[in-house]
Amino acid sequence: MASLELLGFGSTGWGALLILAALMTLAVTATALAIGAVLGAIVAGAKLSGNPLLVAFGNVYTTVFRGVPELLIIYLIYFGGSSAVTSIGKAMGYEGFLGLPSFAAGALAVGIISGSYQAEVFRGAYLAIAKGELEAASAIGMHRGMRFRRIIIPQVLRFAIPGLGNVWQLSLKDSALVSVTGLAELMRTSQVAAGSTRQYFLFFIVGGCLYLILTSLSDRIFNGAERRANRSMPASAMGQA
Amino acid sequence: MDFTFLASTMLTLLKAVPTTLILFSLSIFFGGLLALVIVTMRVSGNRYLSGFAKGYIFVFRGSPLLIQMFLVFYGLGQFGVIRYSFLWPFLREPMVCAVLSLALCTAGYTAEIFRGGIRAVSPKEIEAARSIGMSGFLMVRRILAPIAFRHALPAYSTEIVLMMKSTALASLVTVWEVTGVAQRLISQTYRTMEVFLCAAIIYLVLNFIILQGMALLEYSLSRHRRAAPQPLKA
Amino acid sequence: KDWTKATITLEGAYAPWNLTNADGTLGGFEPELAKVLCERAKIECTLVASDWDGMIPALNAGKFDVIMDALSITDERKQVIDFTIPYAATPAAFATAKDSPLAKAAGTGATIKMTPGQTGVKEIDALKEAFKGKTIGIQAATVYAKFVYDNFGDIAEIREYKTGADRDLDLQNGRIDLGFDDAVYFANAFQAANGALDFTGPEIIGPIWGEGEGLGIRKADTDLRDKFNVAIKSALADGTVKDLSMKWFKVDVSPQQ
Amino acid sequence: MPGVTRLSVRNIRKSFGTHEVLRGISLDAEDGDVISLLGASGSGKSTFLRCINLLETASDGEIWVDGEHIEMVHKNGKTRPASQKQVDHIRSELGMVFQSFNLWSHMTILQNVIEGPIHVLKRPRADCVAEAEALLEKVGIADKRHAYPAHLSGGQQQRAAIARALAMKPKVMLFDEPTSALDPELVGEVLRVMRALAEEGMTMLVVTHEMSFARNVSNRVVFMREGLVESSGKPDEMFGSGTSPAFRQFIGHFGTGQ
Amino acid sequence: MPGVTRLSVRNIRKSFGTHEVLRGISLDAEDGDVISLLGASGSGKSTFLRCINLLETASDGEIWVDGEHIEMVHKNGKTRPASQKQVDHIRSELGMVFQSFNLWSHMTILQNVIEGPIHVLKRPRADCVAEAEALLEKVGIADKRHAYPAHLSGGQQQRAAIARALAMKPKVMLFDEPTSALDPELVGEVLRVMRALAEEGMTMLVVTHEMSFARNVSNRVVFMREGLVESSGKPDEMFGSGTSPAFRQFIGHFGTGQ
Ligand SMILES: Nc1ncnc2c1ncn2[C@@H]1O[C@H](COP(=O)(O)OP(=O)(O)OP(=O)(O)O)[C@@H](O)[C@H]1O
Ligand SMILES: Nc1ncnc2c1ncn2[C@@H]1O[C@H](COP(=O)(O)OP(=O)(O)OP(=O)(O)O)[C@@H](O)[C@H]1O
Ligand SMILES: [Mg+2]
Ligand SMILES: [Mg+2]
Repeated sequence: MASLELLGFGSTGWGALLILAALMTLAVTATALAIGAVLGAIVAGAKLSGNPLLVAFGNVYTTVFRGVPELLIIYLIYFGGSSAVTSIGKAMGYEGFLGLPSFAAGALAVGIISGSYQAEVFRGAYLAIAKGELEAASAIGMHRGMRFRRIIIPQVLRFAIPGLGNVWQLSLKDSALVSVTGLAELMRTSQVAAGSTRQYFLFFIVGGCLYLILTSLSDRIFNGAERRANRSMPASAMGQA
Repeated sequence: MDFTFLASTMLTLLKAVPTTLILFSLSIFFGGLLALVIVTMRVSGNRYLSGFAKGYIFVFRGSPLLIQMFLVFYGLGQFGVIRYSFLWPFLREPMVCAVLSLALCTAGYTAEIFRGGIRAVSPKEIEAARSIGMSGFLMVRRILAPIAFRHALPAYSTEIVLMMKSTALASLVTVWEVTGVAQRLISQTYRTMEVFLCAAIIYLVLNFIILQGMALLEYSLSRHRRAAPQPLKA
Repeated sequence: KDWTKATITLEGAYAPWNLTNADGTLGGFEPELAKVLCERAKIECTLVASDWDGMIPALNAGKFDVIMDALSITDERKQVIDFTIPYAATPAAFATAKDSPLAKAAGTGATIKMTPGQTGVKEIDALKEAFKGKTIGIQAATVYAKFVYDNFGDIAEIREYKTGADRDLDLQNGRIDLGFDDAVYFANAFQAANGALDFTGPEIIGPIWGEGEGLGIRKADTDLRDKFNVAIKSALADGTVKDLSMKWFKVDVSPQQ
Repeated sequence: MPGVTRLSVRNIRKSFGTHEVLRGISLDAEDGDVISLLGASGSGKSTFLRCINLLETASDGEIWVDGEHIEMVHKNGKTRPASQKQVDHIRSELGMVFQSFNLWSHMTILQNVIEGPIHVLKRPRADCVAEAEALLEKVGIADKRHAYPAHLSGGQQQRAAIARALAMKPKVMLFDEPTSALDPELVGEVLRVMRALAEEGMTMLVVTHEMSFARNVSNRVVFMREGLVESSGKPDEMFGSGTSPAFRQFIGHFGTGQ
Repeated sequence: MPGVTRLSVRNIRKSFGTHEVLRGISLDAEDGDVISLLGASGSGKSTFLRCINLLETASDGEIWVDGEHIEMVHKNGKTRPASQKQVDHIRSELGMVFQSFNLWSHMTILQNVIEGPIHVLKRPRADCVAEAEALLEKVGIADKRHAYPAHLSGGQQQRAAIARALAMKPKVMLFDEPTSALDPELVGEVLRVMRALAEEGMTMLVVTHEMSFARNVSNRVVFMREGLVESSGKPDEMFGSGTSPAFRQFIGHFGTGQ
């Protein structure tokens, strides 16, 4: 069949390019998630700090980066970032173009967006911790940092896992927009293959399936983590008849 | 800054806001209903129903909306069965297809969010309800749903904002909402940043209103967690 | 600046103008023409694929030096970038399903020449009669879109698509009755549709479509533009463009003076 | 109508994993019976009450409430009630006060109390509110009726939980340590309320560590040990000389400490 | 070293909204003192313990722990501790057993107990585990050391909470109804443990409804009423004839019920 050949690994097959693209998508998303985790933790901390200035900063961050379409943010960082780097280069005497590499710009943009979602996930998880357990930690003289490390982080992680799973999904799909930077990730490669061969359905379905494979891999990881984290919990509310 | 250009761009984009709002509200409404069905199946305890729900959630959460929308709009018509069925007069309409694929997609996410809310309900409070003979729909309506909804609210407001942004893809299926119009303007004028800036402001304002509304709702639903109300009499 | 090196960008997904081979290399009419032009201009060129949406901003941001992506020379675009002289100019035509009642509309097979803003063309008036109440699909923000709005906006429903390919699928699905686009593009698309689609009505050529397709270059880089102008002139003069065009499009797309 | 058997339990068993918590417990309660359930911490008292209420499904055994047999089905080595409808009906006739109160956190105290009467028993709202306020008055937290559970002291929460259970006017009440968070004065109050209920003919099963209650209010004492009924009998017999050595040791503190 | 003042509280006040829960409470405790804090439900006992531990900030008043004065700053009508470092230090010298236990749900019982000694006191892990196991043995739940709190009975959780507090070897212990979920036998056990601690010189402040404890173990009884100390004194005086009418009424049940 012609379509099988198109998907194969031979000289006329797109298999190798699609697999590479899927790996690129994975790399962009994973990097973005890591950047977002750091930003998200900082912003969540700011929003929970009670300091009016920090709270305002946190609110602005989450409102703007959740409220503005992702594409625009990617544009801003890709082009805006490049102009900034170029003009710094000029000031230092370097003539010509100094761009942010596509990968870095894409991962940074998706990471900044992901950070705004992770901030909300972390904040929600923090609020879900039973107040009494925090008091018990204070009561034995744990200082802030230790309370954070020993009681808050483990529980926040536990409550945050489902939310982080969602954020991972979002970032996976936001990474598709990074194609405007010319990065050959899964979405762009599917589109290029579709446009070059005019087999639109074939390549969109295959692209969709590759996304589903990435999802099922990550679902497995998140489910495992959730099970591990919940072994200290009683059966869930709906678990019993 | 070219203010006349910005003003005329803004005006053009504002004309597309009603389309965006229609897409948004219809897909939130139908997506929400569908999510309730899916989450009910998911937690039903029946192997087949919950298996189906799992599969549904997996597919619609796991693949890009762009691909889903493409397949719903351009793909369904490829099948004669559908093209000659009673459904075609509906599926012919771009708006119907756009709302359909947005709703199908958000239902997957929303079902997961609702499930998270349900999991957060303390088993003890459920037991208390059971012990007075509440069960089934009554228990869900009076105890489970209010508590679960309250827990799910922050995540749900995020999802609603995401939906607002997802409507941007509808121009793929010839429904010209704000982002589509903006992109069309860009390919006419090539002033990317200015046009996108206007679009960003529109989305920011819409989403800000939504988030404020949700925050208000969250506040009013969490009276029991705030400091005690002032007693009426001392 | 002394141009010995330049980066040329194209989408790599707009067959047969430019496309990506399964091994990841670029092919099609434009990559092959680019090779010729660069040799003649004595510039070492690198081809990179990038997304259509970001192309012009990226050019102006300095990511590439040249756009070669079937870029029509229009007044709007001239405000943000500069163009070389055209290396191609293509006719436009309507397409419909082969078994549609609209197939073989009046003037099929003929060619008419039009100037911008021209009205009262009798072939077009005949089409207006035939297309009354039908749905016409166009690619948004193209010169063809403007033409359809100007001439058929009052009698037919017009639906705008983000890409021509989407429109072609809907033409096959029967959601729309007609499409209007670049005839060269259509000829290729019909192959992919396994002969389900065909031209209907006359081919339209002439200044109404502007000057044709040229290379997009930053306004500041006039010296680069001039080098390419010379190269294009020579490639047109010795028939290189025509040969490549026959190879990829089966028709000659060299601009007629 | 004394003499009517309100609750009858035969040979109930329950395990968590490999740990067999209840190893065959039987019990009968008639109209107006007040049975004290005593036993060491971890002996399975709460689990027993939860099994009667079907919040846990016993792996074996039979239960009758007000003469009605609770049908169970056994499938793939698992046991569950045959009809959810019957379960709901049975539960609305069984009141339960939980050891950890389990008040609904999203409702005020008054809302907690009227929830069941209005929505399960479908009684008119005005009546329910009036009765609820009277009940809250009786347990001494009428002034807190518009507060949320999180803003109450431990004892106040416990009293709210008692009021919530009583508002359902159940035929049988299951109390899990209903006075653990109360001061002696309130314990006295609550015991007085319970005594009045007993006189009105309500059947009660009370897990308690309050020996004075077991001795003075209840008409039967059941002593549980390691998932079995070790001994049971009239309070006078149990606390008197006829008691088992294990029970003697259990109440040792009570018997000698004062 | 009897005679050293371990805890000194002067004129503590605290309101929730307009409701003034503590209206000026003072108290001194020396080495080895065991003070019983009695009072009706809602009289502010838990709130008082929480203020000492700075889990609530009193709106007014002074606190000294082991001679160290807790510095407070007053700003914009709000009061808060001046130094978080001092607060942490003070808290590690004050043990607390909560009325609602507040065990850490993500840790096993053993992990709950060794958490503080290892991470706050920075002691070697092996020692902490050995001591923790001995403590769990003492309160009778050594077999549950690898279970999570959600899987324990009420009394087992309470004993875990006591073990957790003791593992910190604090100078002053604050107990909030430490025996409410325990059966008489265990109450006896726990009281024996507390008596032993008192003999080793630990200072204890115990909110309790256990009159036998107040009478037999503690060396001072403080009776709170509506946010004030209504009366206080040696147990013999308080329970004897010299007592106030309000206290007499409060213990009425205890005095007569048995
Ligand atoms: N977070 C809070 N918000 C508002 N009111 C509160 C809060 N915590 C306690 N109160 C109120 O303060 C009063 C004293 O509460 P506290 O918990 O100190 O009582 P207590 O003496 O420990 O009672 P109990 O013996 O029932 O535990 C109660 O009336 C209670 O309703
Ligand atoms: N969900 C559970 N999973 C595993 N073990 C459990 C669970 N619930 C209870 N247990 C165990 O079952 C035993 C009996 O518990 P139960 O709560 O019935 O005791 P109890 O007699 O009410 O004790 P207490 O007086 O301390 O409340 C305990 O050893 C407890 O650890
Ligand atoms: Mg119990
Ligand atoms: Mg208290």
